[in-house]
Amino acid sequence: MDFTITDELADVRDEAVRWVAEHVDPEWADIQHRSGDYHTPELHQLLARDGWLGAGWPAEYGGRDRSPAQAAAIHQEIAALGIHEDGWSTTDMVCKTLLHVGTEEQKQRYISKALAGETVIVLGYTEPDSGSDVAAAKCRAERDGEDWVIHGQKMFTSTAHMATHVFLLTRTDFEAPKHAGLTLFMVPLDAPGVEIQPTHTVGGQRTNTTFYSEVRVPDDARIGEPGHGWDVMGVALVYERGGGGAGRTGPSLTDRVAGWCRGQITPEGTSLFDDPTVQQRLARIAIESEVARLLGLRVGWVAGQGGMPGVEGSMAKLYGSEAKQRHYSAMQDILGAEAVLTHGSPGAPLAGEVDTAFRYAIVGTIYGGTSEIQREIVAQRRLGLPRSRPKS
Amino acid sequence: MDFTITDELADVRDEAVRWVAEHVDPEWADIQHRSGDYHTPELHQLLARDGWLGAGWPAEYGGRDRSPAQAAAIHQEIAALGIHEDGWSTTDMVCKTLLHVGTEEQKQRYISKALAGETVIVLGYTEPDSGSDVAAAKCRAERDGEDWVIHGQKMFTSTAHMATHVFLLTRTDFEAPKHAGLTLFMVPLDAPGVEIQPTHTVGGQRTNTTFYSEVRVPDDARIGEPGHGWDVMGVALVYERGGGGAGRTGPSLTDRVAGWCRGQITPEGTSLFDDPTVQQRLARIAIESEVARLLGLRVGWVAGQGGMPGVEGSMAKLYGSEAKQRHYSAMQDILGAEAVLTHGSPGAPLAGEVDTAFRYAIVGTIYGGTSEIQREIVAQRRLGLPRSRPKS
Amino acid sequence: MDLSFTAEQEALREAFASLFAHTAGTDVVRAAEPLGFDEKVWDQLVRTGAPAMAVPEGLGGGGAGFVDLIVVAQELGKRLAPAPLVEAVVATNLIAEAAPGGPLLQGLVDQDRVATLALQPVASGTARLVPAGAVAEVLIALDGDELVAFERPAGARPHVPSPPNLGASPIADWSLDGPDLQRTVLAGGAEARRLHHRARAEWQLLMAAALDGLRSAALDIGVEYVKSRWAFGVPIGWFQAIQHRLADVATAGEGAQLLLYEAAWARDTGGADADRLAAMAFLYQSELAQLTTRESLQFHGGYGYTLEYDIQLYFRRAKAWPLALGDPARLACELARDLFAPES
Amino acid sequence: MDLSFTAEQEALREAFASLFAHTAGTDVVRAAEPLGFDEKVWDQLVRTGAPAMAVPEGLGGGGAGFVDLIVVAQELGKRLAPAPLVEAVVATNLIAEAAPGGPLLQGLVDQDRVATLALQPVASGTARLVPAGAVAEVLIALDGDELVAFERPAGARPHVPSPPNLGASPIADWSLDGPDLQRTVLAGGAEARRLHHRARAEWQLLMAAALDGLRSAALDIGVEYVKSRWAFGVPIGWFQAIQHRLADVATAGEGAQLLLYEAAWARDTGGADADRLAAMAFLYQSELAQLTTRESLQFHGGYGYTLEYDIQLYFRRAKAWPLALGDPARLACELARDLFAPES
Repeated sequence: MDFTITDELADVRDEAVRWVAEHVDPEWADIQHRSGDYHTPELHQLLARDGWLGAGWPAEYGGRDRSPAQAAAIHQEIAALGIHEDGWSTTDMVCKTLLHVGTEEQKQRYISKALAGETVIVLGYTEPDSGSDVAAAKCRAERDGEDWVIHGQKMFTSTAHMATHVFLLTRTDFEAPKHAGLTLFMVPLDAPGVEIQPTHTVGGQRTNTTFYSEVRVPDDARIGEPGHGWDVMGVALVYERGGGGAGRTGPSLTDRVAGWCRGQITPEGTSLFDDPTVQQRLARIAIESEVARLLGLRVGWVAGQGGMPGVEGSMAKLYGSEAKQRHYSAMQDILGAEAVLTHGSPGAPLAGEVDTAFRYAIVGTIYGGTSEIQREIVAQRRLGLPRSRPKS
Repeated sequence: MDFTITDELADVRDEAVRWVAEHVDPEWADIQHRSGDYHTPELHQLLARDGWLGAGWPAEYGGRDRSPAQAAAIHQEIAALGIHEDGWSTTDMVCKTLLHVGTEEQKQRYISKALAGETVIVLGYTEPDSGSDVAAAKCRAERDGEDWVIHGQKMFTSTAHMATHVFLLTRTDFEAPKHAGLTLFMVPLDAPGVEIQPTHTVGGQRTNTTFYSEVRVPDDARIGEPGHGWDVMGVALVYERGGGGAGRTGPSLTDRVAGWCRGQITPEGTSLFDDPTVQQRLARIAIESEVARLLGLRVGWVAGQGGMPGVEGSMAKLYGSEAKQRHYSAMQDILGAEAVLTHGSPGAPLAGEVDTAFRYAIVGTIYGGTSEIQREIVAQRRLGLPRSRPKS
Repeated sequence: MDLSFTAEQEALREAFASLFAHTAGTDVVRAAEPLGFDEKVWDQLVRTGAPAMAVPEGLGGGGAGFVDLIVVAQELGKRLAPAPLVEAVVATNLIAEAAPGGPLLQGLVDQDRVATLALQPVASGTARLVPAGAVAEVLIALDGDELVAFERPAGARPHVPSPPNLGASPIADWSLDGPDLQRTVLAGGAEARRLHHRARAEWQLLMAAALDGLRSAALDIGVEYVKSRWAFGVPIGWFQAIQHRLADVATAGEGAQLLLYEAAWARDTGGADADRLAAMAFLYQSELAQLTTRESLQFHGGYGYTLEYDIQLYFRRAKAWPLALGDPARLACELARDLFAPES
Repeated sequence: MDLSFTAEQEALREAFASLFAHTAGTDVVRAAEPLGFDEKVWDQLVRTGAPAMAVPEGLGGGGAGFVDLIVVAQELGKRLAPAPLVEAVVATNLIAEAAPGGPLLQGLVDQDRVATLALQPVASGTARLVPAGAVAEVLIALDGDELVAFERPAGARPHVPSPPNLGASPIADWSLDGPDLQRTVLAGGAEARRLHHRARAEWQLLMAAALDGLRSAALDIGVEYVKSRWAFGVPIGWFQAIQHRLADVATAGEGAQLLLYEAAWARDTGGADADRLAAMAFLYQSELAQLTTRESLQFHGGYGYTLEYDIQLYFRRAKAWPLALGDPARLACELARDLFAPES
């Protein structure tokens, strides 16, 4: 038993900090916050130029002779500034999937351009009528000679308006059982018939609804065999979940709320932190946050042991996302009337960070598999309870 | 809108108090607590003798010229002493059912003896393999000439060891759909082939498992038509739920816990009640108790308006029973280490009442339809959501 | 006990339900963000006499009781109508009691001026984050030992900048030293504190009603959604986990509503418990509004997170509206002391 | 990070799982009520050296660490074994540190005497509701400024009457003025407080482990029950509401277990956080043990309420065991001050 968290990136952290200090404009965090675009093309280009996107990839697909550890450290430093790299994370995930299931020609074509920063790939899985039931996708791809012709609509295609390709889940067989008629394509977003409409969210991010009307792609844009889309997605999903590594840690939001309370003087003349109801809530948040952290670390540990941390990932995601919602709501109560002030409001406690976290946490129990889906996974795979879905 | 609770029994309360003072031994509460028998035959006989069991019933079935209001007030006074009348409540319920569905001869036979205190009737619905799914009963009754022969087993036949009859749910048709093959019988508990075994509970009550082996009853012990048992039970169930009336109210357990806290001095030299975490919990208990009280009162109000408070009854039962479990558990925390001391332990805070309430509350979310069943009723009848049970 | 509304109250509900349906659709609610105020909705309310509806008829008001008021506030809450009726009613009632003959009341009864109440005492010359503070011309605040009405000249709203906030409410700070504010003392000493405490209890009661409307509308939205949204071959309302969680919030919600009604009735009948019941109703509705909107949003899946769907409008306000009074734990402690250890 | 146990620890688990399976079936647990002590189980534990297993080998103990200890405590908790091992280990460790050379320790290492700890300071000459107080010969208590060992002559257990209680635990008051008690001062002043505080943290850690065992066993019982119990034509574990609630307690339970392991590891490695982590693990395991046993009991339907089924044994202890330390809210506040506003 050992809970020491070794910083595997310790050796390269200084260099990463230097690169980031030199190239990254901290203002980008604010720009992302205001625009809702969680992708900064300028940053993406810089990372590509200096070879950080290609770090650790095979040279034959455009990989660069750069230390993957240092690349990881750079991404951590960027995240620590509050700058998102949503465009890179979906691109990275799709490229990893291609490594497993793509043809040699596809790997050459797509991966090298992605690592060079020339293409950005986003995900097109969810549809208006299929959320948790991803396999119910109706977006249709029909064979037409050497091509495929695609019709349909996707929801939550985040970063699509700044990307070049969408990794698109389609149905190519309407006769086959639900999970057996799916096929994935790499569709250029500038293809005729593609339309992108913005969707704005409570957390401030922009996402998109994408429409596909007689969109024609050649057969070599097909990823994996026709009808094997479910398995291809399975490969990709492994990369979507996964636990948090060590990362950079500073004082947690809980620490900062506690600090804020220590500095507030109540009408009775005592520190707000002296209120036992405040203490009790902070203790609970601290405990549950530690539990969430440990469940997350376990995912990485199981993976490191060569295991497939499926249920562990579901547990970490379920617990962590639900806990966060409770925590930020309790923090707002503690902050009191001023808690409603958003980022940028004058006098907002902790610069509105709790409000931002509260808004952002809403989606945590939904995206990447809702809490209800995670509970089902835990019940069935961990506890061995019977499948309770209706047959369909 | 009017929340005045008029004590409809105000006029007769003094007389009731006098009758109870003269005839009821307060020790019976302790005796019940120790023995787990929630029926005191001596009391039952006294009530019968003085006509209180027959109050309000038609004279032709043994009803007596006694004020039903005063009878109700007497039962309330008895309850206020902590004395249960489980034997009477099941007898009363079955007799009311007989009034609706019994033959004239059955009403004459069963009701008059019950009101005279000569018979005590208990319920035999639940089986080892049928809890929430009452209609899955397998206890078998087969026609044999003029008689029926019964084989089977029932669980939770409370008071059976002190009663004369059981109102027994049987299956008379194994071919019919589940709900259409049931029939009820009035079975004498001293009939050959009946066996009664005690089952003890966490709350201290004794209940029973009853066994029926070749128990023979004449056809006139059958209540309702063969195969119509589900409807007959429906009549009875209306009497089982129902909201609390005004009743006698003294200081609530919450009040007494608060009072106890006011009297406790913490190591810091302040009153335990001054602890805001105590205050916060007591406030929550007070609020939820008031909500539970109002949901209960509403049941009576709807019924008084001529409505059938089915969903309202489910809501009151669901909310109240779940809230009580939370409340007693929180009270135990507030009482601290001494909270574990049971009724009768030296130094038990509030004479162990919180412990008693905590134990008793466990069953509240189970008996008379589990919380899960109540939620289903609310979801389907109030919210109009589809039936989600598997077909069976 | 009687849980029914009078025919007049039913008519009142109909009338305001219809008024809000016509003036305050969710398009209007969205368009009114971030300020959270729509001049047209407010004008309509003024025309019905709603802000002064509880002022005695002899003073030009409607002479209504609190059961009537909560009916209106529930309907407002259901539509999230962007108009500070709760604050206006409370402030107007207060002025009608403290200064029944003055021009202050006349200005509120006849005109479209907005009056509001500072829920917390003034500190350092500022009334912090006053609800409806950005659009109000009249503010009543407890300033030291005095209950004071501050009036500002009329002008285009917002009069005072409103900081961006979660509930898109026209909250704002009032700096009370400015030369343009007319200061009228309404009461002093114990009377000032009593009046402010009562007004704060009335605000809790009406806010509880608004939250009840919000809560019940959010439940309806959720129930409708799970009936119409299909997954795995069934409407998602088929799933038992969803059913049970909706049943729980529906059950607690009906109980919370009864508590609200009891609190309003107690206020109307001068019950000794009226303030306590108002606090209880407020605390419980706050909590349930948050839980109900959260569940409803969750069952919307990804859509719940988009600005396009209405449920987020409800979700944000369920958290933000009650926070105007500060940390609910402090109020709960106050309530417990009041219930179990009253200062005699 | 390494979440695995050593082969020795796995063997230890096996050994104690087997010991408890053979000596402490639920028939034994039932028979030991209401006292909550079984002489045979205790003898077996003494024979394995468990009470002194964390005492340094040089002092005749087993030299084990806390990760080893929690393995044993988990197995004890799973079986609800009626033996005060948690208290005995904590008291023995304390004596080993404070009085390593004395006869007191020798008596504990070699014999079947039970030692225990008063979790609260002595008040009015009485140690109130001492865990294992009814069966212990040695009590360590903080008496004013001194940490004192009180010894009573051996004799038939219980030595001190145990009041009937929810958890059927051998709790008892010790009146400390009696002439038959031998009083040995172990430490005074700051050292006394430090030692007592540490012992109390160790008790929390080992109790958290016992609760973890209790909790996980109760979950297993519930899961097995809902798989085997049929209703409406399916095992009741088919119902989604049951699945989701069990998934929630299973998930939180695995997290709580990780927290327990981290706390034990921190104790073994001298981590500065060790006391805080012990409190965290204790508070969280307490809460989850209650929730898990409650859910499991609920899904038993009427059977859950009968003394016949085992789940009630777990349910009662889940509430009673942690209450020995008093109101968890007070401990939570203590923890928060320790975490966020440490006295420097």
